[in-house]
Amino acid sequence: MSDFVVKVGGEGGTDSPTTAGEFMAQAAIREGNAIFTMRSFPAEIRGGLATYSTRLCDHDVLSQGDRPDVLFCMNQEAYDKLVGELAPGGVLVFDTDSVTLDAGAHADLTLYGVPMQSLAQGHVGEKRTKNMVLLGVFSALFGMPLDTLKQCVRDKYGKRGEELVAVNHRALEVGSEFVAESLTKTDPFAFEPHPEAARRQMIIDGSQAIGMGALAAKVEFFAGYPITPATDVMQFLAEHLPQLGGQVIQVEDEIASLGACLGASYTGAKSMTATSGPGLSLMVELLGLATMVELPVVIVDVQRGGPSTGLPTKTENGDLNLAALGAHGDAPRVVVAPANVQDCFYDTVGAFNLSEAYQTPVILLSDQSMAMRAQAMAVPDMDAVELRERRIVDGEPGPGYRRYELTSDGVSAVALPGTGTRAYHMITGLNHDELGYPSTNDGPLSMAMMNKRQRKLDAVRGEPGWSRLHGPDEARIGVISWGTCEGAVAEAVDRLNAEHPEAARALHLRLVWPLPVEEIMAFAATVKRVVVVELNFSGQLNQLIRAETLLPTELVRKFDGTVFTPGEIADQLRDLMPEPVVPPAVPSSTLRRRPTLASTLAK
Amino acid sequence: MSDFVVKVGGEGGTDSPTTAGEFMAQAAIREGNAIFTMRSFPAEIRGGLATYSTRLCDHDVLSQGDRPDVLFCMNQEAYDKLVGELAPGGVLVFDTDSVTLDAGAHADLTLYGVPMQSLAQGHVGEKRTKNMVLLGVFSALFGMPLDTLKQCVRDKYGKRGEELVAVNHRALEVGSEFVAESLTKTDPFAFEPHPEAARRQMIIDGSQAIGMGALAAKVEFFAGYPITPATDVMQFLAEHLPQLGGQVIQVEDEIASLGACLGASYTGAKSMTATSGPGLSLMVELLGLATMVELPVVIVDVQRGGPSTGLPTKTENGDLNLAALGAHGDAPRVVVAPANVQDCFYDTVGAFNLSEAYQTPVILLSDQSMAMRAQAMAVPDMDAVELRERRIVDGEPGPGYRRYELTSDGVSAVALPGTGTRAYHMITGLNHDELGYPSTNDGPLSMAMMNKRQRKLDAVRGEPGWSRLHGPDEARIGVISWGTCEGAVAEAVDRLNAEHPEAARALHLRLVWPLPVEEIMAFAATVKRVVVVELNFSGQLNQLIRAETLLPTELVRKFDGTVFTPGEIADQLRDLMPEPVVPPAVPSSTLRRRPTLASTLAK
Amino acid sequence: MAPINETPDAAVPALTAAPTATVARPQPGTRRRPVRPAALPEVLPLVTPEPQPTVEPSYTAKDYRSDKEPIWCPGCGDFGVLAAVTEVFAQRHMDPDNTVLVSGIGCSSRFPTFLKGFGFHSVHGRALPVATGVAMANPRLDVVVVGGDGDGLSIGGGHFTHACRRNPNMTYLMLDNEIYGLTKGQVSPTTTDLSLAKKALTTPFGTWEWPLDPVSLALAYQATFVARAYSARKQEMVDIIDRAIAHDGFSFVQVISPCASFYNSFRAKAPQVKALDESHDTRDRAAATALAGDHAAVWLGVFYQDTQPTLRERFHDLGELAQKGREHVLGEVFAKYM
Amino acid sequence: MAPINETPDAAVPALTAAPTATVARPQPGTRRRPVRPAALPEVLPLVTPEPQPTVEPSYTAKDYRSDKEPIWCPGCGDFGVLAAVTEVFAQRHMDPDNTVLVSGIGCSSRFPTFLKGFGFHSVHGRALPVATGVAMANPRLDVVVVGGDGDGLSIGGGHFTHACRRNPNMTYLMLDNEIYGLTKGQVSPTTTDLSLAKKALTTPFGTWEWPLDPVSLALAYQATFVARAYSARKQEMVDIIDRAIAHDGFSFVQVISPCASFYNSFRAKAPQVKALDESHDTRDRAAATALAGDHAAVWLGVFYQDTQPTLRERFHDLGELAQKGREHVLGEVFAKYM
Ligand SMILES: Cc1ncc(C[n+]2csc(CCOP(=O)(O)OP(=O)(O)O)c2C)c(N)n1
Ligand SMILES: Cc1ncc(C[n+]2csc(CCOP(=O)(O)OP(=O)(O)O)c2C)c(N)n1
Ligand code: SF4
Ligand code: SF4
Ligand SMILES: [Mg+2]
Ligand SMILES: [Mg+2]
Repeated sequence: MSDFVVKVGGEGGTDSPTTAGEFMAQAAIREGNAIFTMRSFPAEIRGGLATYSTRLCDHDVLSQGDRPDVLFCMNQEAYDKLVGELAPGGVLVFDTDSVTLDAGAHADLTLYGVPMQSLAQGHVGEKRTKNMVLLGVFSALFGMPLDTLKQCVRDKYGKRGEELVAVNHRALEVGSEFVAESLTKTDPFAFEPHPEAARRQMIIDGSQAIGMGALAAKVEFFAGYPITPATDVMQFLAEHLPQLGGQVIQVEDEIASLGACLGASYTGAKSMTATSGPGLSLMVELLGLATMVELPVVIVDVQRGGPSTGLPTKTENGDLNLAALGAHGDAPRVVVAPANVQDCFYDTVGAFNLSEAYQTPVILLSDQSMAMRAQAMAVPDMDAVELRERRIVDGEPGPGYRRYELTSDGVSAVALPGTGTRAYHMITGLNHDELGYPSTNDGPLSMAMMNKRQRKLDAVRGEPGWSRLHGPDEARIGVISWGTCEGAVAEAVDRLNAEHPEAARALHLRLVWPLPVEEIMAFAATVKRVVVVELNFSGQLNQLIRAETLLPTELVRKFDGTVFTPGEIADQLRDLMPEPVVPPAVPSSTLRRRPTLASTLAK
Repeated sequence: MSDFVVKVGGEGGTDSPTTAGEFMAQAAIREGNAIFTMRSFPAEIRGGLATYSTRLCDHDVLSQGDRPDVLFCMNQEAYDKLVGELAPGGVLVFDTDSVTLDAGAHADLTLYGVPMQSLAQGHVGEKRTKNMVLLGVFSALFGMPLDTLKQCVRDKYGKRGEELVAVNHRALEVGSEFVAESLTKTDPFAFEPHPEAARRQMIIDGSQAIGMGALAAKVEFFAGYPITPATDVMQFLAEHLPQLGGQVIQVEDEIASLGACLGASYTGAKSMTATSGPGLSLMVELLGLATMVELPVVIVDVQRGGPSTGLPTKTENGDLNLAALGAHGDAPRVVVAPANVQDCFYDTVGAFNLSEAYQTPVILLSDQSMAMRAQAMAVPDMDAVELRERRIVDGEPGPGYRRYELTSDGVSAVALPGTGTRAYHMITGLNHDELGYPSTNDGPLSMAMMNKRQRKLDAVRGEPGWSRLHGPDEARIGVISWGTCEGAVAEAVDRLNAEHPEAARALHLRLVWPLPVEEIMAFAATVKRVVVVELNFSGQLNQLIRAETLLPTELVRKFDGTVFTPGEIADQLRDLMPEPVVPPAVPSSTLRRRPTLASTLAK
Repeated sequence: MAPINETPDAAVPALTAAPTATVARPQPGTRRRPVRPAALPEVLPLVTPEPQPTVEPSYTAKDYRSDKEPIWCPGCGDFGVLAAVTEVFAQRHMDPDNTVLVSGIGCSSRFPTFLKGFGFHSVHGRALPVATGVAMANPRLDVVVVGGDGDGLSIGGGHFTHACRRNPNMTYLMLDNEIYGLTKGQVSPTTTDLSLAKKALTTPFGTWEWPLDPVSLALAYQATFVARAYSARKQEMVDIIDRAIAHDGFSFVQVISPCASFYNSFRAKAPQVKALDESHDTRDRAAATALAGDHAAVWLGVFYQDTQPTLRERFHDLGELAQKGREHVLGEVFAKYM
Repeated sequence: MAPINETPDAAVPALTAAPTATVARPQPGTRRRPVRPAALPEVLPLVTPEPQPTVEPSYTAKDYRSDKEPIWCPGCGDFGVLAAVTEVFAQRHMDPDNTVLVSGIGCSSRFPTFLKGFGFHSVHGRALPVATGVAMANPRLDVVVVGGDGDGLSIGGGHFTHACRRNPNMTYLMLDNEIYGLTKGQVSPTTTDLSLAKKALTTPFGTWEWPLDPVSLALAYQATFVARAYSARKQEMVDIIDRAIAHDGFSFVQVISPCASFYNSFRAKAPQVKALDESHDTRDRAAATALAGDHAAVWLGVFYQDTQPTLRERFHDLGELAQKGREHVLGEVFAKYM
């Protein structure tokens, strides 16, 4: 079994460490391994330190891992800033042309010096191939087949001419040959190719997956305004949606984005926008309108570090309060949160389904880490993807048409303009009667309408398939998480269970609002202590859970702009582990269990 | 002891029932009574049914009471819509010229028919004096001294000429004489004048009180955008602030309002804006900025019925979620909520004090009912009003000046531009270092800054004087409330205690965020069951309390756009009353008690 | 917007329109984009064509009214606009099933309530973005936006700019009463009279802010149809609104519509308003701009009109461009990322 | 804004300014307000006058730089603007203690970071409202707003309008690169070149939206000082910015400042830019408007300048009006409600 993390660091503009990392990841996939990548950018617009880290694993991988085992430093800044991250016993590969090591340090590391710069310049004749030389070194040192890397290069650059391919191939060879001639491998890390296990997979990041999910859900209209790290979603759709007959427009601000989506949705079009925290803040008034007029719309929020402009290139799961409760008055809406790139695809489809079926805005909370992270994903089987549609009036319902009929499930059929229904009516953000007309002096009616809107949400609470369990059926500690933490939580739980049987289990929620209270209670009944793990300051999900369940939860949080490692979570859970004495108060078997998707995780 | 509610209803534009009600209230004050008024407006811009109700009470009054005891109907619509509200055994006075009674109904009521229209037209010669004729009738039927009413009329219209006064006096007499000649009093309601107890008091509504509070706090800058029911605050300040040397500007939208306030605050000016729910929704992004750059600013939100455009002329306490938690990322801020007109004054001063002392945005939640309600209030003793100021850099601190110095209380001294400090620095919504400069790659620093901001809020939690207790020291049921409900809760508690000793007590919070957890726990320890009473759909305070305390609270709520009556609360509390068996689990004496303002209520 | 009893591509003679030429705006250097031919595309990008219902030709103006009575004050200028709009709808045989009225918040924004058709009464200042979404997603709809001067120039002023330059196919009627009516009288960006401003609620000592002229702004924003009408001159208003609806692209009409309750300017306006001279060339943006800023009179009529590609055509083009030689099914998108 | 080493009321000869006349805009009927005399009030309404510190006369341009190195890409046009601004500050002997730089979000909005003085880096599009608050609350401060074309015309477009018509005393430099730089290249409201637009991230098939011209807009919004400069022509830029800061009221300068990374238009602009003719009358708004819309060249220089009451004077007046014969102490306010 092989499982190690390789990180490459260098100057963003010139060294292109990201390209090296991407090829590494792609080759690993083709060799039947699993990957989990992370990127980081400098604060400068151009230049500065960029990093790319890839976990290479010949079995399924749940998280980015703990610390890098192998670090490639392409310049001094990378060495200075990153060498401290290396795991004990790790490997440092550095460019002897540009890195000066601290004298006497690193006794516990394996060091390989490579004159990357001179090899690229002198032997390949092209300074910019330094990252390819690095890849050649990687190939020879850790056993990544060079031909696979070469094929990746050909697939990417082939259409730009044989010369470009040749020079990059040459650089790969130069790197690889340097290792053969000048280095002796002394470290234990080895990549294990399993080409027989390789499946044809896409390598995509979270934003591309969201875009694909929207296409799969048959999105028809997208309006947006650029903002880091959400622009990629618009960029993806701008490239692909027009070809499938839909429209993408960049408008003047986020208020206009959501406004245009509501207008489009009013005509029956599936509509979506994507933004980050500051944009979501600006949308609050129109979000309330969406709930009030009961228009479907999907709002993607790729969360970044807050509050305010905060940490635009860092990650956080800190927009839950705003997404769930940010409204004047009570404006029930749905919030879902994928946990990985694959979820980004399927949960976007799910978001459209909930939105259209319940005629409600749905906010999908992704985050910077998911947006920046490439993962491998099997091509979706579109026949297995169910799409749900809006309840539409067909034919002419006659003059008494009630747009907001007080039905038992809260959902009323919609007459769309221009479809020959002659069901003339208006929609308004004012309190209204069943016909849709303003009514601001009828208390019982306003209450009935408020209850109608909430009724829809209560039904959403029972929608299946929006959570995953991990670990044994009963355990001393039960972890509840949301957002990008799932993989690290799952690995931490595995580690604890390896230490003590039945130490921990986990429930990961992807439908975060309305809260699936029954499911949480059932889970809580199987554990001695409930711990909520999340990536924000105040424990936003934790507070919602406590308010709705009164469970005496513990909170494990992080808010420095980076994701959790499995080790960090495991450490904190160990501290919170209750004594293994009393069995759970309520026998778990007496509580109703809902079907979960535990088994689908990272398959 | 006299205590009854008089309601006047008529056509807003022509009958002017509001003017009649206002004179009634003013005269009652001059006769040493207490009042509690309520107004309602039609949805139409002009015309439609308007009502004014006044509770007249020769002892202190806490709420608007339950149902009207006496109803004056000036037109058919008033009769049709309002007669059902009358308390059993009530009195109906109607204009025989315009109202046709339902045949055979009202056996339980006392009926007085008065040809108001013809008396005004025929005997006074001016149709528009119908409301004065009504006041004359009121005077004679219920014992309000006619001279006092006459004096009120003179004080209001005197400067517009003797003729106007005379015609109105004539109308008062005509009404009064009609009663003497044509009616026999058969009902039990009687106003009891106590001119000896009369104090010189202001009669003001909540918005005027907020404006006065701002003046008292020495506000220097106000920027706003009109919105019902908050415009009155801007209107009051536009009239008075320039005379005291400050500035009021109507800007292009609510985003600009808060933006301009932050700019003004940056120069050291005490700044304020006022809006209602939709405007607060638009301010969310800049609210986050205010927290991040640590600028003091007071945002008044006069809440109306939501969500979305909702019920603009109705009331609700439904913006608490947004005020406390509406932000991307965690942006701690302060939320206070006055309970009555007097609070509107003192809590506005308090809001400025907290804002300046802690360099934080403070949201003050008033509501439509408080804005529309006139109450009597003693002229504030300005010597007793303490003002707190921003911690300012004096002199030249030198080049290393740290705007965001990580102090133990979280508060850092500010260097203001143009004051000769030469402490050049910048402020930004990005994460920043102690000097104020952007820092987006230093996790520990971002965490330290987040903790700094929270530290300030934790200190606010302990600020004294922001709550009131009502009822005995221990009780079976403990009611926690916020916003406009206090009076009705207090009366309900009194009624329950009259039925069973130690049945109920109440804790009313005016600092609603950060939540005073210790105080709530201490209160909870003195009761068997905690009930939260509030005026919104989801129980927003209730959820916050449950999340922070895990108390198994019950919720009593209302969300039809109107305020609670004491009777409604008492009924619901009776249903929730626990059996009077076990004493409270924790002896209350072991818990620390904080000084409260219980005794100041309605003084 | 084509009347629904004709096929959408047939040429529709506008009832009262002056000859509208396809005017190429000057295009030197790289500063301006080439003008596209004005022909309408046969295929619309997004919505599956629905059978176009036809309306009874017998529909009169009042048949276009809903059964709701306007809640405006007696004497409000908006009544006149409502009458004119229904008359235009009747004479153009508009199909209510195909008509969408979009508004923000304000007295004038209550407009959709009183008309037969589909109405979206959104929030303050956001009518134009909402209407842009409507018009893009279903280009066959007749979209009319109605709102106030505050709604459109104060809180919504940022959207007005971009609606004009995008040229979506819709008509925007700005009912300008120079005041905030619904909130009971505060100055608006168009308030011109200092003495009246002093009576406004939040400016008891007056305001000195320079008033904006909506027509000048629409011209600066490159709108392709710009006009001004006056609520008290009905037939003229009918003609202007008719031409606005007939226009292919974004048509803007400032309708001076005084507020009877808080800023009654009927008396002040009457002597100032004058119909634009017949000789005014509506293809001359510079002349239009000069007339809009003219202080000698408040000119009424169509200031400017030209034919430019609409948002709908642009997106059609974009779709065609996109579809040339590229993936058309989802599977091909997936394949690109393998 | 007066240089701080003179008393605020002294007349300051602008270093390079053309003669600035007090131009009365036409005022017929009730449509326009009377022009007030241009004298500055002696008493300022709000802030207690602080002693005005003087700056070392030896301050050179680089002394106005903070110790932060700009994080802009090599070749970014904004470097030139930074150099020009510090030079203007030096030649005007501006006091950093009295200077407030306000910005929104964008590459250009990082400006305050690199200058010595007080800086408020607010949020995207909101620099002008924030700056208005600064300028109103302390009228003695020298307020300079710096931001991008997206910041000022897209998300912040609604505020630009009202800042111009209010005429607060501040200078607004819009660093126009016709692109969103910070978010790595999307079209902005000023993007003119269709082929470049196609390389922008969110418009892979191009955009047809009509570009806005910031100078034309400022003129339509009734700004009292409107100019255009070009980052690659330093001395001219220095002169223009100097005159802008010297202007009493709202001064707007569009600075063409190309983005080296995502829309490098230095090459395209070079042959187009031309200095305005000496003969251009800066008191003629109509001529300025025509030149701004001219397609023959991208004119550089001061298009328009006139003297109008500033927001500060207006509020001073308002305060005086308010204080005449009315309550001046809180007690009198209370008394009014008894
Ligand atoms: C976000 C928000 N801010 C403020 C308001 C209050 N408001 C409603 S209508 C209006 C202005 C009305 O003026 P205008 O748009 O000119 O329309 P009119 O009533 O004059 O027709 C305002 C400020 C609101 N509804 N929403
Ligand atoms: C509310 C909000 N929306 C979007 C963004 C993302 N954003 C930051 S800067 C910017 C535009 C930058 O363009 P411009 O204003 O022209 O400045 P430049 O970088 O070109 O100097 C955008 C869209 C944001 N920070 N906040
Ligand atoms: S307030 Fe003015 S604009 Fe509104 S309905 Fe009344 S008259 Fe018309
Ligand atoms: S991206 Fe463009 S505007 Fe931004 S710093 Fe780089 S060159 Fe300048
Ligand atoms: Mg108006
Ligand atoms: Mg730009």
